[in-house]
Amino acid sequence: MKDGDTAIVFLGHDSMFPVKVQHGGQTQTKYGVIRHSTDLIGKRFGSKVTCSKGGWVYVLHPTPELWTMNLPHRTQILYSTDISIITMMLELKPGSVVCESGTGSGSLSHAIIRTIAPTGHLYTVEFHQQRAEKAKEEFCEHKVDHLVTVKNQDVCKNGFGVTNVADAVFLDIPSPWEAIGHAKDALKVKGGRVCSFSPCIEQVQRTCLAMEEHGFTEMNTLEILPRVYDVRTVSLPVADLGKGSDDPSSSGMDRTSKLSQASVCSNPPQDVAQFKSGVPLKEVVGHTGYLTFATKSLF
Amino acid sequence: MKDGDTAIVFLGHDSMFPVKVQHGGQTQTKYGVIRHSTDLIGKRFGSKVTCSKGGWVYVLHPTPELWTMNLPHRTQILYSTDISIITMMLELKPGSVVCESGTGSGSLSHAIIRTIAPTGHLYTVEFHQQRAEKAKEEFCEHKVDHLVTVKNQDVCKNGFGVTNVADAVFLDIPSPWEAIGHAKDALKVKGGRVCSFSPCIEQVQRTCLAMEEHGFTEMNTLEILPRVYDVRTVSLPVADLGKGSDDPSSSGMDRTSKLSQASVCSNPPQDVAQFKSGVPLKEVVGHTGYLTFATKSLF
Amino acid sequence: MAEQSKGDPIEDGAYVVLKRGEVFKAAQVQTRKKVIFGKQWIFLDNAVGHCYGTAFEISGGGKLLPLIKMEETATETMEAGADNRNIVDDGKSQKLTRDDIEALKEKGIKGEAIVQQLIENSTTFRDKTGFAQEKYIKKKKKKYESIITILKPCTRILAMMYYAREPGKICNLRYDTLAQMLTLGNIHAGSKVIVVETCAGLVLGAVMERMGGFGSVIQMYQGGEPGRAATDCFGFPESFLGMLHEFPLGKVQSLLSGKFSSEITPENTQDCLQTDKKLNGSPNEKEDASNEVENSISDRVLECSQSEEQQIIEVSSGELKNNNENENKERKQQAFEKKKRQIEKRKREIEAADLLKERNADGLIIACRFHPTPLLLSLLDLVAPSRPFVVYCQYKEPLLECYTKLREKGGVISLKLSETWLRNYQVLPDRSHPKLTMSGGGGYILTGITVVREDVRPNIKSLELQKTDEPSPKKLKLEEL
Amino acid sequence: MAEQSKGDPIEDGAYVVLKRGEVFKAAQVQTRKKVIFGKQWIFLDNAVGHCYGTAFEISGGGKLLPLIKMEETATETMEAGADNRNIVDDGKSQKLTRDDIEALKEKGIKGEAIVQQLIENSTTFRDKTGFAQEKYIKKKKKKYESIITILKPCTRILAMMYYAREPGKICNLRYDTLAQMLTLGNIHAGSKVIVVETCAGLVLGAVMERMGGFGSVIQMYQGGEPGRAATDCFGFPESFLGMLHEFPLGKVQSLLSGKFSSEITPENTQDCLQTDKKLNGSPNEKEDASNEVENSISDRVLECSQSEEQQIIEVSSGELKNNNENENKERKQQAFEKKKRQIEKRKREIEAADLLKERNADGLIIACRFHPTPLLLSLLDLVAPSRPFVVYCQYKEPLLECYTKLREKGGVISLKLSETWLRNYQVLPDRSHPKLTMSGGGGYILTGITVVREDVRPNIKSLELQKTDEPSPKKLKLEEL
Repeated sequence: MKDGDTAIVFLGHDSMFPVKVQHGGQTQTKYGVIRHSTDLIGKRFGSKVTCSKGGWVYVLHPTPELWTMNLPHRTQILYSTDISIITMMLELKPGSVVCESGTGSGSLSHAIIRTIAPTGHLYTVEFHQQRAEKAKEEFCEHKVDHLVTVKNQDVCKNGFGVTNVADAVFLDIPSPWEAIGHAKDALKVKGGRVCSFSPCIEQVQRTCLAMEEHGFTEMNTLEILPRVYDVRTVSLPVADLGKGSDDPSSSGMDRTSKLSQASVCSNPPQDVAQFKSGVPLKEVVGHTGYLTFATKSLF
Repeated sequence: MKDGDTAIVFLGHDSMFPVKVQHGGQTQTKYGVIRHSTDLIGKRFGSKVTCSKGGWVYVLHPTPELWTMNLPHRTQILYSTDISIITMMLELKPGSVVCESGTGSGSLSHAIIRTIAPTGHLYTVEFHQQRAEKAKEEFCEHKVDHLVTVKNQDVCKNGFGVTNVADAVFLDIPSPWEAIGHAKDALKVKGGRVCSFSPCIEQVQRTCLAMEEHGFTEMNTLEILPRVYDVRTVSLPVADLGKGSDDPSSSGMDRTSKLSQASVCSNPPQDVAQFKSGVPLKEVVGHTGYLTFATKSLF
Repeated sequence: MAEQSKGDPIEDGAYVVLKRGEVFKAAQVQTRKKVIFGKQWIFLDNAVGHCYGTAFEISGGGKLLPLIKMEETATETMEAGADNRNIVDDGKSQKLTRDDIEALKEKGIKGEAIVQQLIENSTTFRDKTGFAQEKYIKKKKKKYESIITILKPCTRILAMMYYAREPGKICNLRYDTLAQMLTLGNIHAGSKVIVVETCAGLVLGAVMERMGGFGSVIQMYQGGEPGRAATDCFGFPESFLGMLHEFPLGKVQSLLSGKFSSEITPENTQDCLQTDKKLNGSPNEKEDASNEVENSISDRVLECSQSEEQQIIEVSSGELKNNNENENKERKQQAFEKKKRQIEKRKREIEAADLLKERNADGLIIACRFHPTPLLLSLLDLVAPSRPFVVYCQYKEPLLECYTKLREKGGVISLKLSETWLRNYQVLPDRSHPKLTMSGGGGYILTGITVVREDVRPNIKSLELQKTDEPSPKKLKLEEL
Repeated sequence: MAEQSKGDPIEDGAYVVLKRGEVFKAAQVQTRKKVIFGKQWIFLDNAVGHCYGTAFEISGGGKLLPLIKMEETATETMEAGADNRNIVDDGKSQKLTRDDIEALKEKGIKGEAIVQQLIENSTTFRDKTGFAQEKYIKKKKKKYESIITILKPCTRILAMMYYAREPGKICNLRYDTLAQMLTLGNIHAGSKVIVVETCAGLVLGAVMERMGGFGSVIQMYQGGEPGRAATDCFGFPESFLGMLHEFPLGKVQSLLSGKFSSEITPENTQDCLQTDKKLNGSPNEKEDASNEVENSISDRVLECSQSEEQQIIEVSSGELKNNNENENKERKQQAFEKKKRQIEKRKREIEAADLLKERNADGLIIACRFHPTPLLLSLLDLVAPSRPFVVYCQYKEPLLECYTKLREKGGVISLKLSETWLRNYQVLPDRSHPKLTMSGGGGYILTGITVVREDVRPNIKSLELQKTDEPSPKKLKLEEL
């Protein structure tokens, strides 16, 4: 790590935050202070850092995924699950030229830039001035500003400001159907791919109609939902059916362990079946948005 | 089993069919002939029956669920997963009075009758004459005709033909929004529950608007999808990383078995890890329909 | 005509469900008794006499004021912005402070009025889109309003309530999964159903509701007595109790082996009690833990029959020399009462045993915290052939094992391991989509159908048949239907 | 400007993807070579010179006729019925017999014309609703029409194609799961990535595409040589090959223990081969099985270095006395070629080893039919700290074990076991809904991030840290960001 780097301070799976490494800088954590000059600069990414109160944290190399998990939310952001399928379905790779609107919190922008670097370019349009400026700053801070052009305008009215240069266009705006024509104009003559992200089905319906009117083909709407599992060791007690200890095998079960239970009643040891299970969280993501993909064909 | 009973001949999980038990009757199966008088009449439901070619089948007591799996499909039918949630969400129980349209293949009708018997009643309306008549026949055959009234009319135009008697109304018709007023009329003065099943979201949108206009409350749209798992024993080979046999534990894995592989190259026995897994089928039900529930309130 | 009335009135003592927004709470109507609902104290006294389905506003002091007409309080959305591009979120958009709001509340200003004040004091509300405005109102309303509806309990409501509020008490059994169990289990009036559950009696109640008082339900339980807290919430009529039986799991083996005695002897009632004490796990027993010493004395009291009453007291008093005469008398009365209950319990146990011994149950439903395999393998012997059974488990793995063992044992066909996905939707003009959060899992179900088991040991032929249990459907051709 | 052109023309020898409806097939353009696509023979000769994205009609004899404009052949829906209540399905609604249709086809009548004939000869078509009519036309069109589009291959297309056509060859890795792997694995230009896969080279190809020729990819393989059938289908430019390396899994242990030798000695090349033979599983090796005897001779040939050539032949001829001089000469040439290849292979192996030895890979992607645990535990030692890794498995259970072992071993944080649900939609006016079938499962992914491992044995402090790996987020408060 060196002065000016962005690093992610990792306290736990759901607890991390980005930090700008600076000579003389200090960062407070619940484990105490991290002193940049002594604790970070010169260390490898992935190192354990002991904070002033004696607790430890890890300092990580930023990736677009860690950034997405920890960025300052200026808007509802796109999650890695959606970003993944968008990247593949838009056929992004080094050298791709991409148009995006809105920039929002920049979570997708960072992922796009990672993928199209070092030879591609991202044109991102954001109608909210404050957000556009903040995004520009972040791109500079993350040293990717040469790969991206940020514009503060209304894509539905003014388009992307470029014509026939893009391999792919991504829309995450309230009325994507108003921008389909501009998307078509931005795409290369030989064609390309477009994607629109919308939370509501009515937006999708209008967008699909607009895509059809503009001659897009291969239209496909999908939804992708992440399912994360907790890995747990589960113990289930075995009911006592009064079989006694004379025939333990007759229960027809593979008993994996016998736990003697401490109890005032001095209960007999109770059979317990133990296993590993990947358990879903009680409440999970139910919907992020619909993704509609289409191709601008050669013909 | 006795003459006149309906029984289900079970050949395998996805292979069964209903049969009407008759003195002197015969039924062909791939395992040979079943002679009703000797093979079925007087036997218990659940018995093994040896067919003429020596193969065996089971003869089962019909339930609405077995019936749903095996009934003659006159229309797209409702599956047990949807039927289950409909029954609970409509608060059906013995004594409930229910209105249904359309009758269709009668798969839901049979399940409703099972639940509201012996003191409830089903009014079912089907606009397709042939289907209405076939349903009537089946109710007679299954000896539940005293619990159900079948009408051949258009529910959107003519309603259910009863007023203020129903605890619950179920709609599975192309334009449910046209029947919401009739549904309200059919429900008891003190209120009740209504459910509409529609495959398309546009139908749901219109139906919800109609429900709101008619003063229904507690509106709730949901979707329920069955996920069936194959129980399999899976073996995964363990890659040879060149560790040799000197330190088998260093691979860090619980090896459950070593299979010696017959091979011309006389390979060393290969490690295999074995486990039980509940594996989803490759292609599964992706959608049946949206279920919209609502309450006709007292006020 | 009774059907044409506005429905049944709420009576004193009735079991009801309170509903606020999408939140339910079960309660019993008892005069001058406080009920807590979402941090608010409520007295249900005023509900008596009103019909089920009536909405009430909670007034100061927790009293209920019936609303004549439940209105969707539609605050008209005024001057909505086209989009939210001009909104700068600086956290200073609301001019009312938290203290201001608290002050309003203390003045007795009602929820709806507070929301209106919040809107008027928001600098950004007018610039929000219509959608955002509505979202804002909804959020604030939920926070400050207090209208509740009183409903008649039923499986739908109680199952949703338990899943939302206390999923741990019902083994995380989601309501749609319970719905599957009732349907796949073919639960209906007039059948004989065995239920094993540790879901606070919710599954039992659901089964009883579906049977409508016709037929019989035998609840198998472990511990002192079956858990039925949720069953009580259904508020079933007295007449339903006739169909309800219970039998201790600890005596299943003796029942199956034919060793179960149907006589009421001192040994039996003692046995009945000892079983209770030996097995842990019942919620009741846990509550009793603090009374351990006292209970252990009562236990010994009950080792003897009624005619030996005097003797018992001597034993007791021998151990409790510090107690005065009065306490001894009380204890004597208690012992007598408890013994009566035990004998009553023993009678019911024998009744249940008689039903089970016929080995012709029409259904078997298991939903409990115990490993399902030993339970299922034993209890299936009490079910008639050609009957469905349903086993619920919160985890998939035990049901995989269960499936395998059942296949080995035989006597069942059409085994199916499944779960359901449940997705709720928001359907609003131009804003329809699946709800943003959903349940991660509702648990797993293993179902099957019993068949006649001809041989205990599988011979070649039955093995062959077992193979045909799951043939490829394409290979089968039926010459004639 | 090149960008303004209609795109690259299809060249002879190019790898392309044929698309008909929603069905893909990878092919290589080779003049006068037949390609089978859905029971039809096609010659791709005429495609050469046309741009990617061009649609062709397959004419008689399998020749391609370019279509000037791809039209959605909208047969106007005429006289649609309001609903389908009057339709009696008696199976006799179509007057054309199967023979009639075959006759039409033999006459060379094109697909679209056949569909038109079918409509005209259907007695019920006019009574169907507009929706049902459209459905009917679509179904029939699919059956009788033959328009294909020729596309440039890419990960999206090939991943979807393999999942639809040959999921068994790619361990049932669904395309969206592959998409997750590439993103979560942080695959990008300029990094050094280790790939272990038995997905026909699809995962390798996807990684290479994402790296665009910048950086290096080391494919670890078991068996004779790495499977790359799908990688070939990408049609990567020659320049991409420079970043591609391969290393046998069987030598991972010697590499990790420092025993791996980087010299090209006879023993080494022999070793190289023996490893190949010892390990089974490569598709190539299976194909070679019939040549077993011959190969075993060649093997021995390669036990010696080039200078010992003469001797080898003598050994060979000693065993093959029946063979004539000519055959011996051929064999000699073959042996020489094979040996050259082996030495080349050994050179590449050493190159790959040099890359791996630095233990600073930027990423690790595993997607194979082997149990993931031993692979992952060993290969993580070759990855730099603070780098993501991704392991795919078709089943959940092995990844549960993997997770547990990784936790025990340490050196990784942010472990996450997940899968994705993929739902496709039909969006049509008034007929929008999720597709009626969906994939049952796309497999599971375990991801994590490597960190510096300070001690081999966990001391108290590191155990403590391990506990803080998954703290409750609510309990953490950051005083300052």
